[in-house]
Amino acid sequence: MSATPGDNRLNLCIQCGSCGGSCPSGAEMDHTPRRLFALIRADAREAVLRSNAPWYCVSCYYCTVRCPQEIHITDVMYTLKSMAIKAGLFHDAALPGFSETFVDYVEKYGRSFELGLATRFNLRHHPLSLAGMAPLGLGMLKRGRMDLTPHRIDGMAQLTAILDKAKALEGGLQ
Amino acid sequence: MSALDNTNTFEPVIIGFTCNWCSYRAADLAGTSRIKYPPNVRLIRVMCSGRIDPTFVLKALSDGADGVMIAGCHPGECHYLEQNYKALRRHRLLQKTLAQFGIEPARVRLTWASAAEGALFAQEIATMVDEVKQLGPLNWPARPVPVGSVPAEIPVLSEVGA
Amino acid sequence: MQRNARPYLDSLLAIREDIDLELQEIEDWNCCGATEYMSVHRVAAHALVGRNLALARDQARDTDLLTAGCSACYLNLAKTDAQMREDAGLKDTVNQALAAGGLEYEPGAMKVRHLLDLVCHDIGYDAVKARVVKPLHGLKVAAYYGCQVVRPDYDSRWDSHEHPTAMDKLLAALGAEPVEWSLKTQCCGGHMSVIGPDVAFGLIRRLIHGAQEAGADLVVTLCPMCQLNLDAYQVEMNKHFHTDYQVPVLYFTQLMGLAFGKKPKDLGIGKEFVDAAPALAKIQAEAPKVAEAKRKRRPKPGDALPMPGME
Amino acid sequence: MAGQELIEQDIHEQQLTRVVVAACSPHLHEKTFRGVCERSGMNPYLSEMASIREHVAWVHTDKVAATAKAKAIVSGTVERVLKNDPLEAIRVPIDAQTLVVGGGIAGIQAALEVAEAGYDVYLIEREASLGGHMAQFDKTFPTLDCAACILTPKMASAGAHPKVHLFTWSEVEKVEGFVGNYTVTVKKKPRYVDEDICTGCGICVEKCPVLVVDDKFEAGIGYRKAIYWPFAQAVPNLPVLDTETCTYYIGGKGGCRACEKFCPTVPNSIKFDQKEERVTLKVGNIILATGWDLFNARRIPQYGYGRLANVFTNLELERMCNAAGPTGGKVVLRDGQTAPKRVGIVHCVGSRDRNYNRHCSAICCMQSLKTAHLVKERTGAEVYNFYIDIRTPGKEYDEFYQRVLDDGVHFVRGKVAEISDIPFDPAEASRNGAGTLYIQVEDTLAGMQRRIPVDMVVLAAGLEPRRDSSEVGKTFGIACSSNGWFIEKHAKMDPIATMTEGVFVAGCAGGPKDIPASVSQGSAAAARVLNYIRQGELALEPVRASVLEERCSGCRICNGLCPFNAISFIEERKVTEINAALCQGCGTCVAACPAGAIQGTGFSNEQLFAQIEGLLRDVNRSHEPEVV
Repeated sequence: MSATPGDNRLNLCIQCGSCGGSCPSGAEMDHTPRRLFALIRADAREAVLRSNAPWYCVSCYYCTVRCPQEIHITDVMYTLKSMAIKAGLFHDAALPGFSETFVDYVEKYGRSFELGLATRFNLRHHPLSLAGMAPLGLGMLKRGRMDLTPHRIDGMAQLTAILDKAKALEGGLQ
Repeated sequence: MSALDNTNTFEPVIIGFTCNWCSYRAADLAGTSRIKYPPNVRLIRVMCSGRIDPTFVLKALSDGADGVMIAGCHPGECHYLEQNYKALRRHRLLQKTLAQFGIEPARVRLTWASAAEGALFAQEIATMVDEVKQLGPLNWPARPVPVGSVPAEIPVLSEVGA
Repeated sequence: MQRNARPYLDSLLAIREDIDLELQEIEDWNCCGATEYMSVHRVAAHALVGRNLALARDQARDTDLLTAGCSACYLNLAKTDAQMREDAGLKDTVNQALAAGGLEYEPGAMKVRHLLDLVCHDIGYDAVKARVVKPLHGLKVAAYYGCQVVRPDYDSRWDSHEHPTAMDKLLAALGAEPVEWSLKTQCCGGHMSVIGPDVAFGLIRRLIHGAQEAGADLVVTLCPMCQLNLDAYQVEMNKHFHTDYQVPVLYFTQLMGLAFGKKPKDLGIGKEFVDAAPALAKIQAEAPKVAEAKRKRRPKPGDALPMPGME
Repeated sequence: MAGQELIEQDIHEQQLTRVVVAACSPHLHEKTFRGVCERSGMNPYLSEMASIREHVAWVHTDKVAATAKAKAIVSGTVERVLKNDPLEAIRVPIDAQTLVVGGGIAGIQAALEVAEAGYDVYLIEREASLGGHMAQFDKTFPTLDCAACILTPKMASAGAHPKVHLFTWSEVEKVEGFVGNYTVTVKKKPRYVDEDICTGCGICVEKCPVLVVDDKFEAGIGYRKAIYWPFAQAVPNLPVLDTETCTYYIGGKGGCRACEKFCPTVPNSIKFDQKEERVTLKVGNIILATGWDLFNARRIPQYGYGRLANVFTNLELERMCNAAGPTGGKVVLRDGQTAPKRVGIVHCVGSRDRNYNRHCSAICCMQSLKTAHLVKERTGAEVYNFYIDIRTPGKEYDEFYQRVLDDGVHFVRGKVAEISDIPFDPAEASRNGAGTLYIQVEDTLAGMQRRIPVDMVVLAAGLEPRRDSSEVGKTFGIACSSNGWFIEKHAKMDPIATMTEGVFVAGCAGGPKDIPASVSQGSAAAARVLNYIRQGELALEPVRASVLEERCSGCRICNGLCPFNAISFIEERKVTEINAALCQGCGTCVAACPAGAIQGTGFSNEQLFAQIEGLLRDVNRSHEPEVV
C-alpha cells in the first residue's frame, strides 16, 4: 500500500461512506471502498484482496473529489488491484483478465487493439457473449472505426526496455 | 575535523527568535498539542519580529549557533500591523551580507506561523534542522568576529529599517 | 484517434485552421495504458506515460502545450506529470526506467491540457464565436463531460468537478442551446461495457434517457471512450432493455465544424451508430426568439416560493 | 508547602534579587510568579520564566537532548534576568463606556449585563434591526420554545434601556487607542427614514409598489418591499429603504415617491437625501459579537441547491416553519402548496469536510433533529436524517434525540453522495413518480448503497466565519485562526479575552455555538468588562521604547517605522521623541536605531545579548576552523 500516493491518508477515513455512495458501481460491489478501508485497518488481508470492488472501479474519481478527508481513493483501488494480482487472490478471474489482456496488447504492440481485445477477452471469459457483441464489432469495421490488425509502434524495443526496467524497479520496491 | 565526517551525527544548535503574539504561541500550541519536533532549536521571545536586530543574528552565529530562525506573524497579521514586513526586509539584506561572509543563506531562515499553527511551526523547525544538518557545522571563514567590531556592515543593515 | 475516433480526428483537422490551432502529432506514441495498466504495474504505468511525455518534450516545436482529446489519455498524462512533480522518488524511478530507452522527462516540462480546455480557455469563446458562419440555432444539446477530464483535475483547470459549464458555454457560442441536466459528469460505464455490460448498460440508459428528458436533440462529448459507450453501446443497450432510444452522440469538434460551415462528411458525420441527421435537420437559419432576458430576481408573488439563484 | 510559598520563603531567607521559574510558558503563569515576587517585596519584573514544558518536555522524545536544551534555556533566562531592570507597570485609566459590536443574542446579552450594572453601552448592529440569526429561527432546541417569544423581550429591553445606545444599520470603521481608552469611528448608513420623526406607522411600507425577494431575513423564500421593516418585531421599529430596488433611485431619482407622498408625519419622515454619517465614540472596552454566516450550499453542486427546486437550506426551513414566515408555518414544496410526503435532511453540509470547512458546526445535528421533529409534526411525512455522527452533547440534547427516534424519524448513517432529479432506471421512475428527488448514499450500517426517494431535501448548511472576519479582526487588532474564527487568548482558560487587552469575543464570532453558549459568553464578556471598569485602571506591561536624547544623532531612520505614530522629530533640538502613550512596544525602532539611542524596556539589547550567550553556553565550538 505504501507505494500509493496518499495511502497514508487511509487512517484519516471517518467511515462516512461518501465513496460508496458516490460509486457508479457501488451497488455491485461486495465491499464498498469505505468497508475495504475498515477491513484494511482490521488486517483482513484476504477479504480485501478477494474483493471485487477494485475491479468494479470505473475510475470516475467521484469518490476522490468528494471524500471529506481527501483520501486518494481511486489510486488506492489501483494499488489493491495490483496487489490482488500478485497475491493471486481475486474474486472473479474475468475481472483482472481484461486488465491483463489490455496490458498484454500494450506490451506487444505499444497500442491497444479493440478487436483483438474484445475478442480475446470474451473468448477467454465469456465465450457465449461474443456472438452477441459481434454486430457491434462489425459496425465499427464498416464505419472505418476499427482496425483488423493491430498496429505496432516503431519504438517497440525501446518501450519494452523501458517497461522491463520499470517492472524491475517496481519489483525492487516491494 | 571536517564537516563531511560528522554530517551523520552532527546535531546543529539553532537559535530561534519568535514574536510574542504568533510564533511563540505557535510553539506553545505545538507543546500543548504534544507535537514532536527535533530539540535543536532554542527559542528567544521578543515582542515582535520587527525587534530582531541583525546584530542578534550575528551574535548568535558568532557564539556558536549553526543557524538562526526568525519567526513572525503571517504577513498582514502582525500584532503591530506591519512590523513583520520590516523583519522580512532586514532578513533579505542580512542573507546577502552573510553571503559575503561565506555563510549559506539557508542558515538564517525566516518563517511565519500564526498562534494557531503549532503543527506548521514544528514542521518548519524540522525542515530547518534537516537543512542545517545537510550544511554541516558553521565554519566561519576566519575566527568569529566579536560583535561590536563589525560596524563596517551595520550602517548598511540599519538602512533596511528606513 | 486514427481509428475508433476517426470522426473526432477528422473534425479536429477540419477546424484547426479556423481556431488557429497548430497541431503536431507525437511520432510513435504509445498507448497510455488507460486505467488498466495502472491496475497491474504502477511504476510501469507511469513509465509508459512517461515515454509519451518525454517524446512530446523532445519533439515539440516552440510549445510546451501537450493536448489530448481522450479523457483517459489526458488524465494519465496529467497524472504522471503531477505525481512526478509531487513525489521525487517516483520521478527518480520513472526516469531510471526511461533511461533504459534513452529518454528522460522533467515533470512540468509539458503543460498537459485537454483539447476542450484549450479551445474554451486559451482560444476563447469570443474567438470561436467570431468564426461561426452557420450558427446552430434551434439545436438543443446536452453537454456531456464524463469523469476523467474534470476529475480529479490536478491543476484546477475547471470551474467544477461536478457541474462544469465550459462546454455549455462553447456550445452556446456556436448558437446551439445547451440544456440544463444533472448527469453532465456521471460515468459512461468506462471499461464496464466490456467486462460487465449489465452495469454499463444501466449507466448508459440513464445518461441517454436523462439527456432525452432534458429535451436534448443530441449529446455532445469530448472523449472517444464516452462516445463509443454512448453511441455504439446505445444500440446494444436498446437490445438489452428492449428500448428504442435514438439519441445521437457527436464530438464537440464536429459541432464546431458544422457552425464553421464545413461539410458534414468532412467532419466524420455519418459514421455514428445512432444517425445524427434527423437531429441536425433541426438547425434553423434564424435564431429562435430568445425567452425574455433574465431580470434581477423580482418575481411576482404567487403561491410558489422563490427559487434560490445559482450565484 | 505550595511552590509559590516556597519561592516567597526563599526570597526572604536568601535575600534573592532575581527569580527564574523553569516551568511552563510565560503566557500561562508569568503573572502568577510576578505576583509571588511582588508579594515578597521584590520588583515583579526581576523575575522571568523559562519555558521547559511547552518548548521541551512536551515536544521532544530524546531525553538527553531535551535535558540539554532545557538547561540551555534556563541558562539563557538566568543570564537575561541579571540584566533586567526594575520596572513599574504602566497604569491606564479605564473609560467606563463600552462598545458592543453585533446585535445578535450574544451582543444583546452582553450589552444588557453592562447596562444593568449602570454603565453606558454602545450597541452597534450592521443590519437594520437587532436580533441576529436567532430572530429568524422558529423553535429552539431542545425545549422547542418559540425563538421570538424568548428573544423579543430581550431585544425590547435593549432597545428601551436608558444606558444602551443603539446604532443599527451602522458599522465600525476605525478603532484607535488601547485598552481603557479606545476611540471608535462608527459609520451610520443612511436609512432614508428620519429616526427622530418616524413613528413606525408602516404606511410607507404598505404603499410601496415594489416587491422583491427578501434574501436576508426570509432567507430567500419570502418577499419584502423596497422600503421595509427588517421583520415584524424589529428594534428599532423603523423601516429602511433599499436604494438598489427602489424605483426612485433606479430611475435616476425620478418617479414613484409613494412612501414620501403617504407619510403622515410632519415634517415628512422620508429623507431621500439622507447621507452617511460618522460618529466618534470613546470607550474603555470592546466586546465583539459579530456572529456567523451560513455556508453557501451552492458550493456543493451535487446537492443541487439552486438547481433543484425542492432542495432547501436549514435556514429556509426555519422561515418556513415560522408561523410569521412566508408560508404561515406550513411546510410545503417550492410550489408553495404541496406538503411533502417524504423529506430527507442532510447533515454536515459544508462542515467536517476538507473540501469546504474542517470544523464541526456544532449546532446542525440538534437543529436537524428539531427540523425532523417539526416536519414530522406538521406534515406527517416520512423523514430521513442522513448523518455521519450524531452529536448531542448539551443538556437535555440526547434526550431530544431519543424523542425524535421515538417520533419514527429514520436515521441513515452515511454522508450523502449526491441528490439527483433523475431516476436510475425506468423501474425506479415508475415506482416514485415525477418530481422525486433521489438521495444516493451508502448506508454504512447496513453496508449497502441506497437511493432514497424524497419530495424535499433540507441541507443542514454549516456555520462559517463572517466573510469579512479578517478585515474586522484587523480593525480591532485581533487575529483570526486559519479557518477564520477570532482567536481567543486561551482556548480553555480564557476563551472570552483576546490577545488585545480590552477586546473580548462572545458568541459565534469565536466559533460555532448554540444559543445557551452564546448567551453565557455574552454574560461572561460583560463580567470581564465590568471587572475592568470597577478597577478604574489597569496595569499594562511596561514594554515601551524611549529615546536617549544625548545619543540621538537625528538621522530620522526610525521616523517612518512606527505604525502607531508614536515617533516624532523635534525640529528645535534635532532629535527624535517617542510618545509613551502611543507606543505599543514592538521594538522595531529599537532594532533600527544605528546609534543605539532607542531603549526598549523589557527587551533591551543587553538582555537579549545576555540571553543569546546563556543559551549557547554549552555549545562545543570545536568545529571552529583551525588556522593553518
